[in-house]
Amino acid sequence: MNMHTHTPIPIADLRRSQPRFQGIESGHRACLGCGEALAARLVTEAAGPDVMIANATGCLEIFTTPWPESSWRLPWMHSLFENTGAIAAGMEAALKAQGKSTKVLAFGGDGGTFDIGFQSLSGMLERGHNVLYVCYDNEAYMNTGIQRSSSTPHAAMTTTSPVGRDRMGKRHLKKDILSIIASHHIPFAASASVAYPSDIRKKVRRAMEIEGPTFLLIHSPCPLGWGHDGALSIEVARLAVQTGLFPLIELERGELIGTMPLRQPRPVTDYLRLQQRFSHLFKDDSRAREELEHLQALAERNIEYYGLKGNHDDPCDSEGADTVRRGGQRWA
Amino acid sequence: MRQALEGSQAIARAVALCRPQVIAAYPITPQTHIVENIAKLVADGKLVCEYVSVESEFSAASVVLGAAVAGSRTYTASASQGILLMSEVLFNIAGNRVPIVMTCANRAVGAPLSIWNDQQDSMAVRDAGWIQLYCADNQEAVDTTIQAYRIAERTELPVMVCVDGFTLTHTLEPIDMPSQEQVDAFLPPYHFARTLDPMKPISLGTLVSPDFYPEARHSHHQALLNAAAEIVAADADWCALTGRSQGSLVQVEGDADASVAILTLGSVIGTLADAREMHPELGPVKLIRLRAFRPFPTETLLQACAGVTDLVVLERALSPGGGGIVGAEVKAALFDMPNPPRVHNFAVGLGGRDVPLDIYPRLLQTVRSQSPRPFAVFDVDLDKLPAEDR
Amino acid sequence: MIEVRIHGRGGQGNVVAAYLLATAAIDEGHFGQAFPAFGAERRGAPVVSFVRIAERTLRRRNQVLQPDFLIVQDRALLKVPGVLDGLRPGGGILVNTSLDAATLSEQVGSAVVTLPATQLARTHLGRPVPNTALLSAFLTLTQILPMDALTRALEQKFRGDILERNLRLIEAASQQVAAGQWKERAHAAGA
Amino acid sequence: MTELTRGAFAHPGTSLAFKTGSWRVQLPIHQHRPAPCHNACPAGEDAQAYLGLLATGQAQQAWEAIVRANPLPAITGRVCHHPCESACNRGQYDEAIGIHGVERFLGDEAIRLGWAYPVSQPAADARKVAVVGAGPAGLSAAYHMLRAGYRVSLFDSLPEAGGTCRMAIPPYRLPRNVLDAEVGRLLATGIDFRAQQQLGRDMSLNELRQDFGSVFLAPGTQKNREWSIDGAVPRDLHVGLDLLKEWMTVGSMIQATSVAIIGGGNTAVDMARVLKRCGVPQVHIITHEALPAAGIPAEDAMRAIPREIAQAQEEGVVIHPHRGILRLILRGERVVGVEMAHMKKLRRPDGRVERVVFEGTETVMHVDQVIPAIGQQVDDTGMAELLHRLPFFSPDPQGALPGHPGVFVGGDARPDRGSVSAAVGDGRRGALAMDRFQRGMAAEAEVAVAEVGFEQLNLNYFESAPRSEAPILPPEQRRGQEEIEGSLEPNQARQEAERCLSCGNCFACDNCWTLCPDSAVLKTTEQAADGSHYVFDYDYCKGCGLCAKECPCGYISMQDEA
Repeated sequence: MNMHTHTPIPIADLRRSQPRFQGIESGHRACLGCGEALAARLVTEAAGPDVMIANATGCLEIFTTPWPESSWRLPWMHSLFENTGAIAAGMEAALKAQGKSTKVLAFGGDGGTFDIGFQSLSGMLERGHNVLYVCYDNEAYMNTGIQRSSSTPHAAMTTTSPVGRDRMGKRHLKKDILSIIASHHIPFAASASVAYPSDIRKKVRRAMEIEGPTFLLIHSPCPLGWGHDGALSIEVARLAVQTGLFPLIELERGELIGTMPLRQPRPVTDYLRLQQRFSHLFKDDSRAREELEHLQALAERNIEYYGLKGNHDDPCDSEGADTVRRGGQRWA
Repeated sequence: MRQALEGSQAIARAVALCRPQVIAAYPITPQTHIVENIAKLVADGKLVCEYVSVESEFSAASVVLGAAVAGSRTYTASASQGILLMSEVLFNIAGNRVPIVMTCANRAVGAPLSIWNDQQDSMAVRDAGWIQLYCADNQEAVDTTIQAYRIAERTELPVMVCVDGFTLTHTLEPIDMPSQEQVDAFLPPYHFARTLDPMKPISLGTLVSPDFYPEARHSHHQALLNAAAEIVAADADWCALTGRSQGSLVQVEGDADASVAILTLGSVIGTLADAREMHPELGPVKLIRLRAFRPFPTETLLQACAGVTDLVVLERALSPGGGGIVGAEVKAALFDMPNPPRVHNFAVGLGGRDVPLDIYPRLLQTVRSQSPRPFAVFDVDLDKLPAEDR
Repeated sequence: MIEVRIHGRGGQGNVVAAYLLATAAIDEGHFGQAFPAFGAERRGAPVVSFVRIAERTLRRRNQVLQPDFLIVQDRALLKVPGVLDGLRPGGGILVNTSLDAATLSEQVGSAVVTLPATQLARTHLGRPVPNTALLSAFLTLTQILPMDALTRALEQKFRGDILERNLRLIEAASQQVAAGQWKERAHAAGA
Repeated sequence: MTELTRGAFAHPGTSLAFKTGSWRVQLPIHQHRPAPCHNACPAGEDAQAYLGLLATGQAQQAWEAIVRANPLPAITGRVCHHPCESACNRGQYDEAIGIHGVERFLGDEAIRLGWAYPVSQPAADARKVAVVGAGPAGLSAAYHMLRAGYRVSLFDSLPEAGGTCRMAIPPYRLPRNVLDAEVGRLLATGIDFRAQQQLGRDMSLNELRQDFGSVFLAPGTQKNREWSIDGAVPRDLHVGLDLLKEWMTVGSMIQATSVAIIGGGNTAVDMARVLKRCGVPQVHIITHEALPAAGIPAEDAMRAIPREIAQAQEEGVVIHPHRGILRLILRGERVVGVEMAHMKKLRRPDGRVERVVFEGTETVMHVDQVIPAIGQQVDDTGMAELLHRLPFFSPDPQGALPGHPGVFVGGDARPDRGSVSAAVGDGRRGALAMDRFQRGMAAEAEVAVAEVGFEQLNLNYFESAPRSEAPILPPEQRRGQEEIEGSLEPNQARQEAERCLSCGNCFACDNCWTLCPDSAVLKTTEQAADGSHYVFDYDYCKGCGLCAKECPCGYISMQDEA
């Protein structure tokens, strides 16, 4: 009973009449199951059409704008890898000078945010520009072929943190960027995950309402770089949250004001096992076992530090989680 | 109105007359007085604009780029290390064909550290795709800054107005400041055809494949060549409005029929001009100043060199291991002349070394006593170097 | 063309003095040019600035190596090597000191004019900033510009009480030196 | 020739020119697959479908979805053993959907509100078919033939239609007003019901075959099976089903103080419960089978509905599972006790299954009545030529009787039936087969489509929610004919419907639309041709499979590109 869809309405017309704002069109060249492509679409969808985007160098920029094509339906500019905060600040200053209310969004990957672009981001936040900065965190330099960044998790394998006789992947920890961002005392900073689209939309809408600098860190699986099937992108992202390795939190002026609780935290191995970048941790090796324990401890530290543990035995909490409803009515 | 103004102050006022909406700058000697003066104008309410105190030159250039594509006239200024820190953005601004005006308060580039004037910084970014105009004095700095906006916005190319650090920026001299009415008559409100707009949401800064990249570079090159006409027109129109011309692409003075000419860029021309007047006994000499270095004014330069047998190219920078930068470009331009002059290429006044009046007789003596030699730092004192470094 | 070299220390308003002098000249319809031999010096270190005044536009940018006049903002600077270098024959030296001219001339080995500018500044400004007093004395000595020109230059720079005090200061300073003492020398240089 | 734009700027949305669909090696398709509840329903109801309709507030459409398969939901909603609920995937997540409660609710609503069956009156010259036996199989067959446009005559030997539902199911399980109402409404759709017409007495099979294009036989099992223990039979032996019928029609019951009922089916359990209601102090059920419980294979457990067994135990019936009677202890010809022993079905090395009695487990129980309730067989009156002395008919899966064209059989007269729902299913399948026969077409076997298993669902998208339970009469209040299980409240029924995981069917949750990284899923309310609310835009779908993985319902599958 394989029923291919036969559509009386031309599909192009259907595409034009979708009941959501489409900030990024189809035809972009992201990999199959790209978490970043999805996250960016969700962000633009929630932000709406009255925005202007500064986009750092990275996959998102490359796969959306191979001239003469662009997937964007929003005014958008890519300048460089490390200046996105400043480009956005300039846009905002100009719009302010012109008396316009268009919101400026800045998009960067973890490389452009945690590492090379951190200075201009910090400057933008410090000066209080009315910009929503969104970091699509896929935990390595994917655009250049999977090199470690300061966002790469501990023990993950990348081409510059390879596994060998003397190494078990990345030796250092994932940089706690949210704490650093929050220390700028900005009105709103939060983490989110592609596995929880309603939560992303909610946080974007919240940031859109704030006049001032806001920051959103979105965990966006990279099937290529993490070594999982593209079909599993959401599953992997969800497990990152459910294990406590990627806590979803909200901070206002540096104060923790909300978390997505975990009623039944999953063991980190559930998350790690799905990804090639952690495959060396499942070998019969005492160092591997130690690193697994280390990662479990990091997850437990997050759960304790942010008070993630809920008190109900659901696999995840429905507050902010993406419980589906007949007819597409989700939470938030 | 003729006023006694410090160069930086005059430039700041000229910028304000152009009604920029977004200014971003990071302080660096010797650019600081310019941005301090602008900040004061903003603080006093004499200039209404967004003044963004960025955390680096890199961000300064980036902020003005963001602002320019978002529809605002912008301004920034820097020097030396700041120009080099900006350099990636400078290429990006130009490649995106965005009209931005920047002052480069020319300064040496470390190491060794030097805060004083030469032109190594702007020379280092000559390939960034910007228009570069070098000013001889502060009146020219004022007039060129205003002209730069019109040139930039008509050509969709960024313009770097190069002003010798300290030598001009920190010198007080009489300046005829144009009126707001004059500037408004000369410079229409900012317009950028590719302004980002939610109602017309285009994408800037795309990835261009090898199928089109050479065409993109060609068009950028062609745009700079075509900009020469706009530079000439801007100066002519400005002259019609104010009675002052600042020399268009190449300024020629002195003895029109001289067989010896000295070519230079920037403020050192003034010292040479005074020295020439002081030394009529040294014979007829033509003084040639490249006001525009990018686009390189080949045609005008060849006209200026007609009849010249010895051309001294005096520059304020060098390409170590290569030689003179301006010299090499001038020689290349002269190559097609039927009887090209001999070129004597020297660097002078590096890192703020004073260029005294007697440089003029010394240069002429050297030219007349020697056939051209390889590029040299003219005022070098080899005795100050260990033997192996001479 | 008159070339003046002003020696001072960081924080003494050395550049301001040069700018004021050039501004006064420009306002009087002359050509004036002032610039510092700028360094990375911090407060207290010796600094130099230059002024050129002429009847026609000067285009040179070189430093003043052979000044017609030296203005020295404190006596101790005389011990700094090179302060007196290049002074043209017959050039004038104005030194801020409470010593009398004869004593100091003897010490220096050339004729100097002295002015207790710091003392005067303390009296009239309440602060030991000698530069405007020295400029007043210089104009009084050379007569190259009317005192009004300095007054107008000060009016561009200062407002209110500070301006009033400065005006009183330059008035007092001008009375401490012999009017026209260097007039001939100045006239010769200008011509 | 494409011309370079200044600064290489690009126009919005122009990437649509780049058809990323060419990257695809697998493509997602919408595939409606049966939910386990659907496959498990003997009557062929698609519970998932009507739960979905009810969840969106379309109660009447939900009922119509039921009666497309089963015209007797008020009855089956009460008496069915609901294998749908055992099969329900949600049972592995928290608790199975209370499907029977929803079915019953909708059946009752239809009666209360008079919703019309989706049938139209047959043309006067429409072909005629006969149905013999007005139990659930016959009623179902008659109804489905009517829907197919035939004129239907329904014969029954009794004065009222209902068959087993009327004769063997006690009112506390199926109140007579419900039975009368639903059967009455069904007959009123235009079925020519001919009461008190006994095959072999009032008409012959040959007459029927002459008068009607085809005949559907649903005679049930009216003949008791022989029973003795080593040839011993008490003189005052009563058979379970007879006693039950007598109690239900006349209201009389034997007097005893201790009764042993032999058998593990619904009749045994109902008999036991009726005896308790009639005041017998000790009622025992002795069965070879096990008590139904998790982990016990269905073929090893008592065939009675587990819910009824549990209720019987609550009411004081004592059940002796895995027991066999070795000997009747008689005083004269009256029973005073039974000797029983533990026994179990064991698989022998040669594969045979054999009942083994365990020596040393013998016990004696004193009873004054032994009532066998070991099942019935078909009474071959008027049908001897079809049965050949066998206890049951052996038709093909669609009901056609081999060697007898135009004769179809369904209901308890088939072996391994024994439930109302199975009978209803036989009626529907038989009607389909008859229709094809009438039109000269070969019978078509129902193709079993693989159902959506628990592991094919994505349960991350569902919240745990407790099952809504109908009120149950406490054991001490269960007297007489009062119905034990109550009805769901309307909001409970709706809540229960909303708990449905919608296995194998799109319920428009927007997941695919929301999560497609390539925006290659388009949402459409108009184009629900395949039952979904979305279409794939194969021009752009890269075939990543994320939609299939994240579909909560298992409605999307990936297949290799041709």
